[in-house]
Amino acid sequence: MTTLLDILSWVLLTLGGLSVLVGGIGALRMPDLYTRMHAASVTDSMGAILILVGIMLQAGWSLATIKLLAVLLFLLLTSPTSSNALASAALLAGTRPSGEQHKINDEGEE
Amino acid sequence: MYYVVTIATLVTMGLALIRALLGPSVYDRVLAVNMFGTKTVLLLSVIAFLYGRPDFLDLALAYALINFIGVLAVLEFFRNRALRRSTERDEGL
Amino acid sequence: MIVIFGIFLLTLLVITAIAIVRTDNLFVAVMLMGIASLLIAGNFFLLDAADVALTEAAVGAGISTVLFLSALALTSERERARSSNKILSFTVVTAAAMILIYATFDKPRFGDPEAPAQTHVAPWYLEKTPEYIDIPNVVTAVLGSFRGYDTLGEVFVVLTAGIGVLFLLGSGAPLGSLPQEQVNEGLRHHLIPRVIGRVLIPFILLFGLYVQFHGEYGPGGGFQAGAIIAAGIILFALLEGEQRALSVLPARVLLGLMAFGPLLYGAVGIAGIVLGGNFLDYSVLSSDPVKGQQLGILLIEAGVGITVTGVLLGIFHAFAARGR
Amino acid sequence: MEILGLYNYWVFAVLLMTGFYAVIAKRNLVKKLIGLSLFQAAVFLLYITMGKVDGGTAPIFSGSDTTIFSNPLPQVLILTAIVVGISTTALGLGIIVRLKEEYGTIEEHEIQEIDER
Repeated sequence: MTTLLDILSWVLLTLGGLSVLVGGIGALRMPDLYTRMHAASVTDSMGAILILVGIMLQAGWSLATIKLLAVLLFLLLTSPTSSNALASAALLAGTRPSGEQHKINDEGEE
Repeated sequence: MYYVVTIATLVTMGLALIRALLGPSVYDRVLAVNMFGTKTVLLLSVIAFLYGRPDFLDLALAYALINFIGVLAVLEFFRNRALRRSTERDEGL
Repeated sequence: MIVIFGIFLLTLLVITAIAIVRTDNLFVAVMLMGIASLLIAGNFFLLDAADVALTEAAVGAGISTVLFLSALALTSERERARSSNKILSFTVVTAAAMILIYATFDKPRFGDPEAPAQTHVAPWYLEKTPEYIDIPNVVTAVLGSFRGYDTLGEVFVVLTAGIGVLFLLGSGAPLGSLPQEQVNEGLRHHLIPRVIGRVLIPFILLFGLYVQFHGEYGPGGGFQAGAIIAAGIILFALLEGEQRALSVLPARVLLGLMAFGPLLYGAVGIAGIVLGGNFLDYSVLSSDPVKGQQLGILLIEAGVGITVTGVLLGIFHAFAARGR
Repeated sequence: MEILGLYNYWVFAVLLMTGFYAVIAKRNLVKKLIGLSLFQAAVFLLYITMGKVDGGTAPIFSGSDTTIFSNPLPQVLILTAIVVGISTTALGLGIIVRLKEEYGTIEEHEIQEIDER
């Protein structure tokens, strides 16, 4: 039973690490803000779920599991919310998805 | 096993830092800070177990709760800036 | 392996620091400071300083960004002039860095248990804490009891800084160019952050209280809890507008909190004298000296938490009122 | 590995001097304050580094009594210093905001020019 759990958490942790890494590469390589945000936020949630559940399986039934559950819950609440807030701020400020050739600099001017 | 996750998280932190340095727009930098925050939560949780002291998960919990405030402050800052610019433009007319 | 993780994080930190100094956009510099704070907290955690990392998390993640951004909103976000005497400053700084690095070759190696810092009072603290105070967190024991004077001083410094900000910025600030009704509403039209924020605020406050009262048993204490609770209320102010936050916690209450914290701390110290001990000697507070120590630490941590909450919120409102 | 034992101190030196460079070379007051925060962070790092003991863990007892603990004293000093640091930074920002209101600028040399007039 423990070996089974170990293998399962192994798989989850590896997949989590992989998806975190993919998100990082996506955030670096994607062509414009919105695609970067997509890459970052989706893998953020995915990676967080996989990694934290993986650790939970290792921790077993203890206070640590409850805390990990709380961390996961709050991450799942806040991370997409910040992405949403950021995307709407960028859209209101006039950043357009690429294809439309708008460039925006640090002053928020085109 | 934890090492693999830690290394993946650290490399991603490096990538996010590169994004923060490259920009080009402020929103990219805010995005990078946000990413960095989530990665820190994951890193702290994993390292708490790597050290065998799971009682230190409080730290990850603190970041999971508080990181949000920074992004909202940025949002408020942008909103105020936009308002100020529009009033300045009105006064210019 | 963990040493290598530490080295990687420190390298990222150096890169971030250089980028902070090089950028001429102050907003970008503040964002990068946020990253630097996360990196420093991660490093503290790797270096076994869980309490310090929690403090850095509580302060660096929310409050410091909020304060810098409100100051930028009041001044300007662009650095106009070129640096003065670039070459001279660079030479001075490089020379000083070289001297500092040269001096490090005489320092004990990282983690050396025989280093002078490790062989004086620290073993005594670790050995005597279970005997005198009997709480698991040695950091809280040293902070609250063994070095209580120090902490009292720090609390007064925090109070003084708060008073200074209130003197400089006040609360009856002139109205700015923004129309009143637009400024006061906060982020009320952003529905999703608002709903999520409302869900989160009670948990942040609860977590703050947990950190406050769990400080004897795990990472935590008054300083961290004060910062976390202040962050929770600042979140409310961001979402619902600063005015509503002020109607929940009026400025007079905040002033009261600022003054009450150090008073509570000092009163515990004087109670020690009255009961026949020394200033800040908690052993006399109860018939059992160990129980007395625990009671004393609980009370002064509460004083610290109240002060920090009051001062940080007072500072936040002072800046926010200027922006009106 | 022996030489890596000094890496933390080198980072301290570089970080300290990066912050110091911002303080002496930049003319923007907010930038100077940011430099000062970096300087502060470097000092925090130095203290915490000196408190670390090999194979140690954070100085919080957890049942098993055979473990090595890192030095609690630097942690206490830095813990309070972080909160004091943010309060004093806020004080500095308050002064800068007042200067901006009086002089209309936060560039050091422009303020000096106005003063000399």
